[in-house]
Amino acid sequence: MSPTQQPDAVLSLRGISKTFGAVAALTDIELDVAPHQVVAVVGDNGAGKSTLVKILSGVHPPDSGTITFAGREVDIPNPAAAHKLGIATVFQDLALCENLNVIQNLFLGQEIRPLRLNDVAMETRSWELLRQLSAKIPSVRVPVAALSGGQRQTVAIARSLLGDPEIIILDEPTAALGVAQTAEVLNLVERLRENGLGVIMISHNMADVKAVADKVAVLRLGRNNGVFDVGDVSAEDIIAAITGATDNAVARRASRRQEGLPS
Amino acid sequence: MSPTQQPDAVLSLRGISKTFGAVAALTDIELDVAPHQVVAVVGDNGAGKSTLVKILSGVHPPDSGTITFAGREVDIPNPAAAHKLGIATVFQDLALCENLNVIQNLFLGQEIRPLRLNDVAMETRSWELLRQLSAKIPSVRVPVAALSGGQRQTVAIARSLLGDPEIIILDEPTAALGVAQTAEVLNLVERLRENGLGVIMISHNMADVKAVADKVAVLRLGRNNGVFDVGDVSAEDIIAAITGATDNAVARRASRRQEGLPS
Amino acid sequence: MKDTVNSTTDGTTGGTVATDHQDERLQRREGLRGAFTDVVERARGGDLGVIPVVVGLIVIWSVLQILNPIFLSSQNLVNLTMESAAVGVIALGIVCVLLVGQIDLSVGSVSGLSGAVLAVLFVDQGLPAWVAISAAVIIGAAVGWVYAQLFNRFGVPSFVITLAGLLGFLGLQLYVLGTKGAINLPFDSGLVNFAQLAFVPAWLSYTLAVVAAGWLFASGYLHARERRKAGLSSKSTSALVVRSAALLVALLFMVWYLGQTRGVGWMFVFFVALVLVMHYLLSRTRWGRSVYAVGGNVEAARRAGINVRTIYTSVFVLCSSFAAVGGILAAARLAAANQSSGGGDVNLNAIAAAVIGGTSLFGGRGTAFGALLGIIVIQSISSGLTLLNLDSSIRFMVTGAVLLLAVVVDSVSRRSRTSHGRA
Amino acid sequence: MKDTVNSTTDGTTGGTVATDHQDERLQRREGLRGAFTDVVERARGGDLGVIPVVVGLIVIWSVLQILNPIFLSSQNLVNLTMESAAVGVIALGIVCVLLVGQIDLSVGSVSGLSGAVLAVLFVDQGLPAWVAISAAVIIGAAVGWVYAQLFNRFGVPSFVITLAGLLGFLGLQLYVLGTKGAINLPFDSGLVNFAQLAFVPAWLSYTLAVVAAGWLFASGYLHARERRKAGLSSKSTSALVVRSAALLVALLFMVWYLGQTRGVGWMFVFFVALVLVMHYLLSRTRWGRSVYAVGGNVEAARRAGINVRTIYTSVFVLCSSFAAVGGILAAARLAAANQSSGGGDVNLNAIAAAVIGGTSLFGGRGTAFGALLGIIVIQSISSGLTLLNLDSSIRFMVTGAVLLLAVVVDSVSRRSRTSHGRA
Amino acid sequence: ACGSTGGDGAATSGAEGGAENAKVAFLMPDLASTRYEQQDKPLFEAKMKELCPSCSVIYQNADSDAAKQQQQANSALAQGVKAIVIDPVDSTAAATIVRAAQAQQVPIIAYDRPIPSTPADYYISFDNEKIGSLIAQSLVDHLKAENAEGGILQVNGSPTDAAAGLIKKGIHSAVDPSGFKLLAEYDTPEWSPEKAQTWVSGQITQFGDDIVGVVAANDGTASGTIAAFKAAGKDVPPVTGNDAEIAAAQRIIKGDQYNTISKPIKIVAEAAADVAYKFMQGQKPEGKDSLYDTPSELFVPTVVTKENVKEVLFDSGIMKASEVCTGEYAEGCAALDIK
Ligand SMILES: Nc1ncnc2c1ncn2[C@@H]1O[C@H](COP(=O)(O)OP(=O)(O)OP(=O)(O)O)[C@@H](O)[C@H]1O
Ligand SMILES: Nc1ncnc2c1ncn2[C@@H]1O[C@H](COP(=O)(O)OP(=O)(O)OP(=O)(O)O)[C@@H](O)[C@H]1O
Ligand SMILES: [Mg+2]
Ligand SMILES: [Mg+2]
Repeated sequence: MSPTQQPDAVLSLRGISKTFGAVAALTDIELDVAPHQVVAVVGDNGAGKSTLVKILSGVHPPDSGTITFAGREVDIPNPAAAHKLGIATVFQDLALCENLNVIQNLFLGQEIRPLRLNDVAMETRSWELLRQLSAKIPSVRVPVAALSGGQRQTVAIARSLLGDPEIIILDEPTAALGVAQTAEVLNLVERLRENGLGVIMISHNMADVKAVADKVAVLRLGRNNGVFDVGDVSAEDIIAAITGATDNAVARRASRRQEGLPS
Repeated sequence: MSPTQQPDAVLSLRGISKTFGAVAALTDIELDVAPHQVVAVVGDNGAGKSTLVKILSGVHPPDSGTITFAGREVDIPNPAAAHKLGIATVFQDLALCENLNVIQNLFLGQEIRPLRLNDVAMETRSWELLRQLSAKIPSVRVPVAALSGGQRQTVAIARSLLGDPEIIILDEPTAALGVAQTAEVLNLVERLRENGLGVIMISHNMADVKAVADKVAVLRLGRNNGVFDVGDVSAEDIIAAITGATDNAVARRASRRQEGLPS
Repeated sequence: MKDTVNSTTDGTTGGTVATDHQDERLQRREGLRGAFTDVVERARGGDLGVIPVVVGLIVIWSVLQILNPIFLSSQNLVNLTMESAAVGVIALGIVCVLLVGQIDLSVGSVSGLSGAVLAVLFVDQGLPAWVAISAAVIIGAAVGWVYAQLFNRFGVPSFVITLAGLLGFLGLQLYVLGTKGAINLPFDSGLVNFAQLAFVPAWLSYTLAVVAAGWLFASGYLHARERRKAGLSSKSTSALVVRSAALLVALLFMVWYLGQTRGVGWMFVFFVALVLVMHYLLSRTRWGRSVYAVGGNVEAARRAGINVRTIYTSVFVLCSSFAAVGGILAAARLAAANQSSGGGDVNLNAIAAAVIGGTSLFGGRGTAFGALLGIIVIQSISSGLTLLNLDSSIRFMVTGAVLLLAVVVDSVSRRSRTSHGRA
Repeated sequence: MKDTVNSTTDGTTGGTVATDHQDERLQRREGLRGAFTDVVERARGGDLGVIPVVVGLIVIWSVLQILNPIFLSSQNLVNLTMESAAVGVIALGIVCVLLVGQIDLSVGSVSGLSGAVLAVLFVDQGLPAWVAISAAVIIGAAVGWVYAQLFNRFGVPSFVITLAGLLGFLGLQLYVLGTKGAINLPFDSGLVNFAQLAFVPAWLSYTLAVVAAGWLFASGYLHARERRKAGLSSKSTSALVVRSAALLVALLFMVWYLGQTRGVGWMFVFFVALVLVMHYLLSRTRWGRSVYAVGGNVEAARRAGINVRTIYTSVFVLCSSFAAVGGILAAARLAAANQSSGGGDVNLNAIAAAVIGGTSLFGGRGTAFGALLGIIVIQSISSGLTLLNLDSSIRFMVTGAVLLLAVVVDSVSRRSRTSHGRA
Repeated sequence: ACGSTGGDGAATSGAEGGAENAKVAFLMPDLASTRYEQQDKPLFEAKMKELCPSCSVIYQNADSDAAKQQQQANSALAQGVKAIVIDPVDSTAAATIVRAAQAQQVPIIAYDRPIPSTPADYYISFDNEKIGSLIAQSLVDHLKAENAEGGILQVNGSPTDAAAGLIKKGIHSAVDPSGFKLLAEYDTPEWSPEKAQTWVSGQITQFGDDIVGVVAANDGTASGTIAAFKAAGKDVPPVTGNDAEIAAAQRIIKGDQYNTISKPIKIVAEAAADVAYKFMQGQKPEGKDSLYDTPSELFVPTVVTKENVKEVLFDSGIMKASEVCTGEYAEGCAALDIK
């Protein structure tokens, strides 16, 4: 094991790189996640956050680097392997089957009673999960194609709660959610942490990050750009690390508005 | 013209309803947008915001109700008609062609020199637009399928700026954007307003709404639930209108956090 | 994990309003009336399942009956059922491959090969029928397995793999038949008898009809009770009674009418039984779910942890095996295996049956019943036109026109779907 | 609007680094060396365009040449080119419909019908050739227009529409030919001459080869200059020189080698010219962009304001018209139109050529050159096997195997695509 | 004029090359009938081997596709054949092939089906139209002898096959004046037995016991016809056939099929080899006849019924009892004294 690895980490990445054609999406990434810990991964658009998520969940194999899970070096060649390790993921593009309905999507690959599906049990459980996330879905028997963006995102999040994961990865889970749903998801993340899971959360919303994360890892142009304890940094510092400059569009906009330009 | 219509509105909706199967997505919606005005439409997930956008941009025909544009009652049977009226839209699902590259998507349907495409001019202009939105796109010659979520959203926004619209509709334009890109989009919205356009912006982010909007229209379960001048209301009031209660998940979460529960 | 999630369930379920009917935007419908409104509403919304195909079928049946009054005679309908079975079974396999968004162009050749193998083993080699049949089916399954390997390992488009298979197995069929070219199956063998002369006795047909209707009612009733117990909305008992009674009447009428001449053929019963089994597998098992998921969005299915390769393999194997079974039935029905078995338009008819039955060529949409209805549409057209004494040229044109008619009816009734936003 | 947007452009373009190479994650490559690295990199990433098909072609050419040394003889290659033209033109139309994600199963029948119409008008009615040709092509276009109407208005799947067309127009073909069944085209007519005996004079062939290479260089050079002026990266002149020289050598060699016997047929030149025209239309016009967009995501295309129906109409009309042109060429090549013209495997070959050439059956991916390469693969296999003295059964099997071989080579070299995340 | 040009050309090339190590192309039209691969090809090859041990035969089958046959002829020419024996898919369209061959001074022999529009160098056949009339006439005579009353069904060959058209014409020439009503007729797409079965099933529904006989244009469609009657639970009326397949012989022996027709394929194939070899040697054989301006030799096929099946098919050695008299057919064979 690498000397820099946190002793209590359940998941550790070392030297992960990934290239797509001529674009180096990730270069030499390190990341540690411990149980009872929420790690926020932040970064600009195209910084490589989702690529990192996809590597952890077996969607893409990394070009180089090692992944250590629960003390063992592992290989995650496909998503089934990630599931087996106990890594559940909510993808940014949700990865739902539009032709299937909400129940079918929720239980995809983990149906109750595989040889004679128990749809009553599945429907009951679906409503439970969705209620809990304050989802405003009128019917769970419509194909996902007919849902609104936020409704879909709720379905994707609900799905990751089935099964019994040790690590949950949320790639911009609240991007399309309403204010109430966002609050519920943040509550959920806190509950997950209390239950001893490791959570990786990707977000562009500094308020959410500051509210629930323990550690913030910043990616910039595919490279590590610092890991902070959330108590030690201000939102401005994080933004500076993300954009690579203290004089950035956000700061300029903020100061302009303070100078009293028309709102 | 309906008596309640704002005299200076460029776009007015009256009594718009839309049903999908057994679900009444919109019931009797009213909305007015004037030039030099940013109207934020807010509402819970599944409240019908995107359905409203789709009706305005000709994607779905409304079941009933009238649309008045620049004083004339109009029919928007298909997206081409909306384009012709001068309504440009950024859809929540972006509506990009994944097999085409960034330039091809940007100029889709409005290519320069239709009979012998001028790709040099199109590429130059693409870079201009993307720079301006602080997009971090390494190459504009890769298929959109290879872009990150935020990069795609930037492309969709850039596309709506081509042509010469009178109304721009942005359906959750900043959902996937990084902090810098979000700031640029908000700047852009302000510039558009200064240039005399009417802007309809849908957002779940109250800070953004408060920052750029002039008016806030709230939808709840497919019905109008109040239109506010942005100066007159607090974020809490808007959230109460959205969720239909002052005792909502957001308020509860906020108070819990103030009481010092573990963060 | 489960505890976490359950800890905040607020226990409001099971109140007066069913859990799944609590959203205030839903128009509520209950009882028989509600079921009816529901059908009308779904019809307007274009969400009709197989109803449009049935309407199309009724239209062309009427047309053909007007053109020749023998068409709807009992004897001709018996022929129709018997002639549907072989290609129908093949179409059932095609439905499966189309569901995952792939195609198999070689079902005709494989069915021909299977017939040839059967005939050679059974007649030339004198092996027992069950050995010959098993061998033929196993060869079919092996073909599908090879396709799946090529598809999974090399990513060759299934169109090209199975096009190569079409040619290759046609060659193998000719090779197996050897210099003889055609082999007669003995008319008194059980196999030929099964395909030509074995009809279900009247009492058994009626019993089966009653059992089917009773089973529909019983399973529906139990399901509804279970749902009610779980606090979910459920079909009203009266609606169930109406449905079951309708099925009963339809089946009894069919049995009675076909019974006017020869009755219901065992081969047709076999085909319908296969359809029911496939319907169960596709709609009530994890495997079926996975098939639809792979067809709808293969990457999403993969990310959900489904072993996509296994699904492709199972589907290709199933399709080729069904093609082999279809080939056996066709050989039995003809009482011969020859060089042109499985050639001609077997491929196109099987694929067309699946597509007409509502299966999408792009994957993720379709049902086993679609194969049944589709093949009946196709065989009706073909059978209806054999009763008209037409020149080939005219016959081809009329066939094309009637086919189009059937499908336009279908599509028009589905049409509203788009305007209701379910494109 | 424009002002708004431009007002903040910060004018950093046109610096030392080209605008499109400024992202620091991009590995920069310049000059000849860069172009080469680029190709290698793209090959590893699986983004190879038509190279895999060419590799597949080389493999099967080698195999066939080993099996019979006459295969690569000049005379046989001349035959090959002439035999590719008719179905190749049809495949060109198929590429278009596949690009929008639809299919046309009736190209065979339409080509047969067109040949029949041509023969009847030209021979039986004694009309001038151009009238007969125009009539045949117009009928083809009309067929496509009807398909498009049915597709646009009723939403009938194109598979079924064109299946009905397959039957209907086969009937019409038989009807047009009447009891005669076959009509000879006079051997001394210009049409037959064009398809059988008209070869490009040697001097002209060489000139055309030089012009083509020169044009490639000139257009590439001008384009690069324009890009440099706009501050964008551009191909280096040396890379351009290498490419043009390679094309020149290849063309000159081909002209010289075919010139050893009869030379390059005008019909083949006509086919290649059509390919070039279609390539231009698909890649350099708004219409072509719209075709790809509709095939990639029809809803997105519609929302971008593209008139999707017009695109479908244009594509169906184009495909049927090409089928008609192909039928005319086939009739001219055979010097006859008969009942079986356009039957047999014309449909499958045309679709297979498009698919082998890299066109996706799901729409949005493919090129006009794919049709050219695909048909050459198919005709090579067919021609190579006619040189082997095989039983039909063995021939079919070998054809299937060789086809598979060609495509597996192609797919394997494309394979890395998925592992590089471009699934 | 063309014929003589071709002849001259052949003479020249023959004088140059002789016939040693020469190649000859044997181009057959389809797989719908099994005879081409089963009988014509081996017989032709055997005779050729006998005449010229060092010569080789290039065999091709066009699978009912005229364009493919053209391709096959072109590739044969590219391989430098010294003669082409062709059974054209389409008699009309084959004109191109004749022209192409004659342009390269390769003699071309029409086999089985004529090429009327552009005379070949030789024509060897039995005539398809005649076959049609023979099988139909035999059936009609049989029905008359039985005093049958009712009508006849006619199952023709493929609507896109020129040979089927000729047979159809022949059948009509016998059936139309026979006094039996032609109830219905059908052009079977691709000669498909299944299609024939479907169609006949429909006609049984329609005409019931009015059907006293069926003229089927080949043995495959005959098998479909017979299966249709069996499946309808009816007695099988007399059904004709054509091609004398083994399966047909079995059915005749068992009494399911009334007749088939045995073409003296051995004689014809060997005659073709003979003529081809003469051309290859540079000679110009005289025809016994002249048809379509072509020197021709025509042979007469024999109708086979239960009465003469032993004599025509077995005593002549065309078929072996061991192949035919398997399983359920042994009894019938014994009754007819076929060993
Ligand atoms: N499949 C792919 N093929 C090629 N390039 C890709 C692919 N996926 C991602 N990339 C590139 O890799 C880079 C990182 O993308 P990634 O999706 O990881 O960004 P991200 O950090 O998630 O951004 P966002 O905040 O916008 O979601 C981008 O430049 C993108 O263009
Ligand atoms: N094509 C459709 N078919 C059927 N129902 C639909 C369709 N589109 C939307 N709906 C339903 O209409 C309601 C409103 O959806 P809409 O997309 O307008 O919500 P939204 O306000 O945009 O929500 P979000 O904030 O999640 O984007 C939802 O309940 C959704 O399920
Ligand atoms: Mg991302
Ligand atoms: Mg929305």
